[in-house]
Amino acid sequence: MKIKHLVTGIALSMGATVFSVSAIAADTIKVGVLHSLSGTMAISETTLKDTVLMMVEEQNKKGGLLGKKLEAVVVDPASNWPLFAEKGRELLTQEKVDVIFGSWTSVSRKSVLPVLEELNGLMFYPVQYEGEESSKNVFYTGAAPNQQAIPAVNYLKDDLGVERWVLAGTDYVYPRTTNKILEAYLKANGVAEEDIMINYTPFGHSDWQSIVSDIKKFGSEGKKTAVVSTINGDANIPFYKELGNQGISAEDIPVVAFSVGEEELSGLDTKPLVGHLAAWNYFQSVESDANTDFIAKWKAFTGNPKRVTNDPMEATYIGFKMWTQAVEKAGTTDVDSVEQAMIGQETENLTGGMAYMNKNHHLSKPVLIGEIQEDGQFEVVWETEGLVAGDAWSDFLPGSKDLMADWTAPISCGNYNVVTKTCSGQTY
Amino acid sequence: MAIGGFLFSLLVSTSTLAEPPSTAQQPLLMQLTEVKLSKALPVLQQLETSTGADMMVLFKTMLAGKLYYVKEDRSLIVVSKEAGETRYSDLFSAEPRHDLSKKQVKKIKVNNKLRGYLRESIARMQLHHTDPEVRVEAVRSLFSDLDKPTIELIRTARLDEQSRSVQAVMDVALALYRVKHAEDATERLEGVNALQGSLEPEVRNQLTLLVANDPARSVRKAAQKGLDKIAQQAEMYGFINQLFFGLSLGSVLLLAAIGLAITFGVMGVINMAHGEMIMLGAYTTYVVQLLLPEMIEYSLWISVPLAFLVSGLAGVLLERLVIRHLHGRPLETLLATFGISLILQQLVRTVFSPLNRQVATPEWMSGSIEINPLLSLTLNRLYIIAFALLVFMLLLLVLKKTSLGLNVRAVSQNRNMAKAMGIRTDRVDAMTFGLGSGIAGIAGVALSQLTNVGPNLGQAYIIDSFMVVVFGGVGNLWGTLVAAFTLGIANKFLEPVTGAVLASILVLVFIILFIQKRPKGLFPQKGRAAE
Amino acid sequence: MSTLLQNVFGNAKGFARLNGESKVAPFVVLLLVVTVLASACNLLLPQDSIFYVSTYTITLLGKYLCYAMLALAVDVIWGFCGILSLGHGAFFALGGYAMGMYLMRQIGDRGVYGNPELPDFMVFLSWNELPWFWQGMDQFWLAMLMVLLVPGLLAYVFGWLAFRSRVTGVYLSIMTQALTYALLLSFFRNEMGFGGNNGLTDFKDILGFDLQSDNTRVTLFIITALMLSGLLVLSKKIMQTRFGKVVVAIRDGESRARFIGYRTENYKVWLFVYSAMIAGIAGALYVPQVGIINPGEFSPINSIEIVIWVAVGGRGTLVGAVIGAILVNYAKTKFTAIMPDGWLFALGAMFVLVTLYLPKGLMGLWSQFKGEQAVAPTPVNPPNETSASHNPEEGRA
Amino acid sequence: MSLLDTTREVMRRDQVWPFLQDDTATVDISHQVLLYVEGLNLSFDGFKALNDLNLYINDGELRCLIGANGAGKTTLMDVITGKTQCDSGTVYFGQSLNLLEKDEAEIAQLGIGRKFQKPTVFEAHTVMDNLELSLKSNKSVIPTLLATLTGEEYDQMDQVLETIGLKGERMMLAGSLSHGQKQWLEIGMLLMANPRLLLVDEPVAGMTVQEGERTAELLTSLAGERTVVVVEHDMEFVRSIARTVTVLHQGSVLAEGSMDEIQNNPDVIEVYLGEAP
Repeated sequence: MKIKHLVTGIALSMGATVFSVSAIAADTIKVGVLHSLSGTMAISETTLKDTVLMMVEEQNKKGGLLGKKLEAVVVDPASNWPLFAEKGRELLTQEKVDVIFGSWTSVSRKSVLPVLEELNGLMFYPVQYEGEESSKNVFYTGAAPNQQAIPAVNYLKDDLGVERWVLAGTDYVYPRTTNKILEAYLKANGVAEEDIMINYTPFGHSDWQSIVSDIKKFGSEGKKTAVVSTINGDANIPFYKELGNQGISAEDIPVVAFSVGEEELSGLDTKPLVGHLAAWNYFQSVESDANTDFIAKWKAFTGNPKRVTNDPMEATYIGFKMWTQAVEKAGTTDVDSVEQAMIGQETENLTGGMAYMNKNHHLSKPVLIGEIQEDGQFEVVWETEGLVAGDAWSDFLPGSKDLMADWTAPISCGNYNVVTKTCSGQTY
Repeated sequence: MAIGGFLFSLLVSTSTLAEPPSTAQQPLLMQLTEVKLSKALPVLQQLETSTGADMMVLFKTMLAGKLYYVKEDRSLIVVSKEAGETRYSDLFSAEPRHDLSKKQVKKIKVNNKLRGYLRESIARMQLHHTDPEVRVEAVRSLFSDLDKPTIELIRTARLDEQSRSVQAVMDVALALYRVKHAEDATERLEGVNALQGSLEPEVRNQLTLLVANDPARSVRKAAQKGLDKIAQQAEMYGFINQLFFGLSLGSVLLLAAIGLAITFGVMGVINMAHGEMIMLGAYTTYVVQLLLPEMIEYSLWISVPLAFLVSGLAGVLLERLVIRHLHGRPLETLLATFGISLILQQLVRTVFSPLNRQVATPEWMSGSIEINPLLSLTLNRLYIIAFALLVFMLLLLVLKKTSLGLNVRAVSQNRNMAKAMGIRTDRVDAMTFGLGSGIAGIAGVALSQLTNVGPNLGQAYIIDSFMVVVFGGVGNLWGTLVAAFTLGIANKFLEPVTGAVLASILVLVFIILFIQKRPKGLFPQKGRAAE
Repeated sequence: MSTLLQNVFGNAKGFARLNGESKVAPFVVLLLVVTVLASACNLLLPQDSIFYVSTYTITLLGKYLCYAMLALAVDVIWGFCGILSLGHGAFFALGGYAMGMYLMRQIGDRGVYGNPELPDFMVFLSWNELPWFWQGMDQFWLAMLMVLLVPGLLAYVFGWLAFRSRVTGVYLSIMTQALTYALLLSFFRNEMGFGGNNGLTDFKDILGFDLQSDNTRVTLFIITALMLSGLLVLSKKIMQTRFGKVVVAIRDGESRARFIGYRTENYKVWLFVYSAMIAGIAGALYVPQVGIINPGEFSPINSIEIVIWVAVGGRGTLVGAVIGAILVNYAKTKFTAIMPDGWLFALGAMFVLVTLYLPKGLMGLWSQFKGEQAVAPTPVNPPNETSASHNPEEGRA
Repeated sequence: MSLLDTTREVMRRDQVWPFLQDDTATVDISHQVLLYVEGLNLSFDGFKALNDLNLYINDGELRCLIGANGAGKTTLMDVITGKTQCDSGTVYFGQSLNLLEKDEAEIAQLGIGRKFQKPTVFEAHTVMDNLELSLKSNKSVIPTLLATLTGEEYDQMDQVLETIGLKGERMMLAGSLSHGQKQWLEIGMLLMANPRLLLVDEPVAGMTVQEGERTAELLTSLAGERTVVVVEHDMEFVRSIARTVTVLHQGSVLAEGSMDEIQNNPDVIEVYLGEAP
């Protein structure tokens, strides 16, 4: 008999989902959170989920938005890329959220993008990425390549006198694109072909012996050499360890990384990393009132005095602030109105100064370069004069140098070709 | 042969009492606490040339990132952490300052530019160090930046130098300078001839420049000859280097696979949770270091037996609770142990957080042995190769010489007969499984020195381990050894040609094809399978 | 719509007559009824009706059915022939990629770079022309042929090599795992020309129908359900022929089957090919419904998960595999929503408990309860499998 | 096979080229000898399982193979049926069919049936299905997929069921049969295949005395029309059926002859009967 009950139970519960009545709650504004809480990306993304929750809580303390309370709806796409599309659809159609904060990896963003465009959702994407995209439904608050990679290379070139370049990355789209842009940029700046070495390794690569030895050989040929690393996550520590073991110090061959932040360094033995560099728009060590305040709140919210803050958190913070401002300006959470109201919004950076939302849905932000210290924090050694505007389409790629994004009338297009004066391809 | 970890040799406890700074130095020191990071270099340069107290201790402390100042009076102090406790002491007198606390001091920051300068400056000061090896390193670190004052320093030092090896590097330095700056072609030619035989990268770069740019033909010819010689040497050492990389990768594969060679090869039990046994061993190392923070240097020696116990026990439990009930059903065993591996991974994630945990490398395993400027062998890899071979030998001994080994072999050959002979087969099974898992735990200790200690550690090695065991021939420990090193070396020789990703794909595809050609592996066990 | 309904029911009756006694027929009928109901409730009812089925649910169900098809593929070879493939995700993904390539080509100049020939990822890798293996993939018929051919061919080559050299049991399982792992690594490489880590996404339409419209989604869902039903019935029929009997005979005593004159390797290869093709079809239907295909589908852990779906449902029962896949995935959806961290514990426990206590899966329980005899294999494995992994000669050297 | 061997094989004068040969060629027994085994050698890790073994089986003969454990009886059968590759030697079926270059399935299709020591039947199949699978028929994939049982085949099945006494159990799963019944089913499967040569490994192990007698009867009746080679330990059984007995010892033939001759052979007494009279 048990089985029959089981079967009926399952049938009923499935039916319940199928025919569930979606409650239409008008008294709250729903904020969707689309970050992986399990799987490989959970390490990074859980922090961002908590950041959004903290911001929601704070906003509610201030009395909510448009007189309504904010309500966070958290789903778990489990680091599984197709699930991002599925969960995105769930947020937009079942939960009817007004905005989504989410995604970390490029592929997860690419996965959810068609859903956002189909259902006219609104998403804030808070991580540095490869660019080459501008969607009406997404605001990119992380750095585009020209806000991270190019300033870093400028610093190495101008301040450290680097002449030979190793572009080392994990084999996926962000490093590929970034390195392509950098290669074009360096060549445009007169660096010879043989002074650039490009290397790709798989995810989680741990045996760096040969590559580090190649870098060592490459760097011993007389010219000052630096490594521009787009190596992802897990592969970093063994890489730096091997550098240390083969006797390469940060003074000999500095490594500037775009994916190593405070979160990644927390709790690690930083000995082999000290002196190497990272380029971000935010460092926890930057002293400003806003930052001190933010760090204190974060530690209180997580109940952990050792928790660190990082760049994608700041990007989430800025995105959230701007969204609330835009909603207030538009007087509604309607996606189209908020999208238009977003453009031109300004919000204080945690590192001082104001961030500005451009017509291409990317931010103007300052760029900082920091040296890794023994305590896992960064010491700012260089920063750009003023703000750098995020560039959706790189000027250094042949396919995209004629493209630009402008979401205001009359162009209203994410990939407008300035030569042919057409908005290529877009169906929306 | 000099220890490559130059930095560390520099840092060995700051030297004894120094005299207090002179009046000329005082304001400079004060300035050091005030200037911005970007303006600190000139201050340091003035300090180096100033007379009075020896600035070596200041520079060394600063390079190590231990230089702080007291906010109140801007006096310089050293802050060091020993046995988890922060200690404060005066920079010049080395007297302890118990009155200070964390809030009263501030770090004097250093960046790469300063570190570079500090290192060179220390090298200049160390030209007269008592240890000839330090002197050699000092000269070598000056190679890249030979200016007139430095050359003068070296030239003077050369006059009193007694040690042959130091003389040799100093001569190289002088010749380098001569080649670069001498107006007269014959003088340059002499320099080039003096450089012959040196493998230093700077020498090669200088020769390359000469070949391209030198106006005198004779110099160009001599330089070309020198370059050819270096290239020949470089090729040979490059080969040795690759061989070493291959052996090192092979030893890692051997460590990861050898436990599996027992559970899979000898017992015929497929254990998908083998990787997690490795992971447990690595986490044991982490916990040992966490509990005994002042004993990092010895932590590995404690971890090895402990990891063996932890993983071994886990293995025995796994055998008793799950695998025993699935005897003779290999496919089901595979699935159940895979389930166990998922549970163990998640357990570690819950207990230790999903973040990678860092296991510190003891000093004696850091750095490398530099055979010559073209060939240096990293110490941690060397130790791990030796360790892998040691574990392999011990395991062979256990299987050949102990009663457990005898029982294991008996049971694996004919279970029923062994049972009839009074061998408690179920106990032997559990012990064998424990042994295999324990060795996986030991492998975990070794791997913690090379890679990230995280919940996915085991997964990264499981497929490779199976490949090694299957390739070598199941049930043959020597086969495992040969297979591990073959695959390691093949991988490393392919890598420069194809890139890391394609190399591992090619090796995988090769094994897949190989197994289909020879299903029993490299060293098959012939015989009539008992039906 | 009504003709469609008639067809569906008409077919179902036909099937029921064919397999009066089997469980496949009632299940297929149930499946088709649910499909039709859900589709009708999505298309015909207004959004605010309490019986409205959202498009989200339809896609979710469609995804489950694709997984069910994949489970069916694994059951055909594991349940009936004892070949435990830990690499079936590879065939699924290959089918998916074939479909993905077609959908990519359909985008045409609507991509962000507006290149009429090249997919976006090729433009930003600065490729100038379409690689040869992308040629012609804009033809639907060719793409569909590839959905079948590519997994089939890979299965044929792999199976031919493996089965002819009599690689069996756990060896074979590990080899299949290595195969999918090698493919995973390959597809991650951008040079391969399949979009690297990002895979293929941002599809616009299929055969001219807008992929984002409800009608297309429902149609895809119905096609999936029909395909699954068809494959279930076909598999059942195949297993009832003498071929099917030989296959089961190979599972229970391969050498015996050989000694009575069957070239077992041929049987295994063709069954493997059949199974790989089912997986390919499942992948091809999966991609337009979830909207992305990337190398993650090749990861070995995915392939092992398929096996547990089959084990939970009950191997060697066809229907059991389908039910197992739907149940486990439904549980996953629900479970991860409540306790994201707990899912792996649950999945792990499922592996252990099912193998230890429920070797015949839910279908086994069901038959036990009904007092029937299942065709499921006896828990004791055939001797040749044991001897393959267990080497009795160790130590003689 | 090396190039030289291949060339020799192609150039052999006693046959047409192998690829032109008809696979289903009838067995040429013009010299009354059905099976030639000559100079077989096989060693496992230095242990000589077969040592220059020569054996000739006449058409229609019933031959018993005896020998101590490890004498090479089962290994010999393995080589004949293609299960094990030998190191050197030749095995011919009739005048022209080289068994060493064929695999198990081909050998079985030529009409060599084998019964194992342990009964191996398909436990998840019914008795009927077991017999159906053993039918002499085209056993390649497509014909098997399309095969249906003809009336004649039904009749043959009925007949065999009668012979092996499993008529009442025809719809039972083979796994639920008793040990003896499984032995019989396996013999039944051999009969269904209508083989030319039957290799029977310890047919009466685990049978009652009556069952053993019936088996002996059956095997005797089969001889003449078919050729039967029986490996058996049970000397009573051997005595009851044997006409010619071959004694194997350490991988080669020690003696051959009638039961009486064998029993009086001093070598045999020393190595075999001496131990187990």
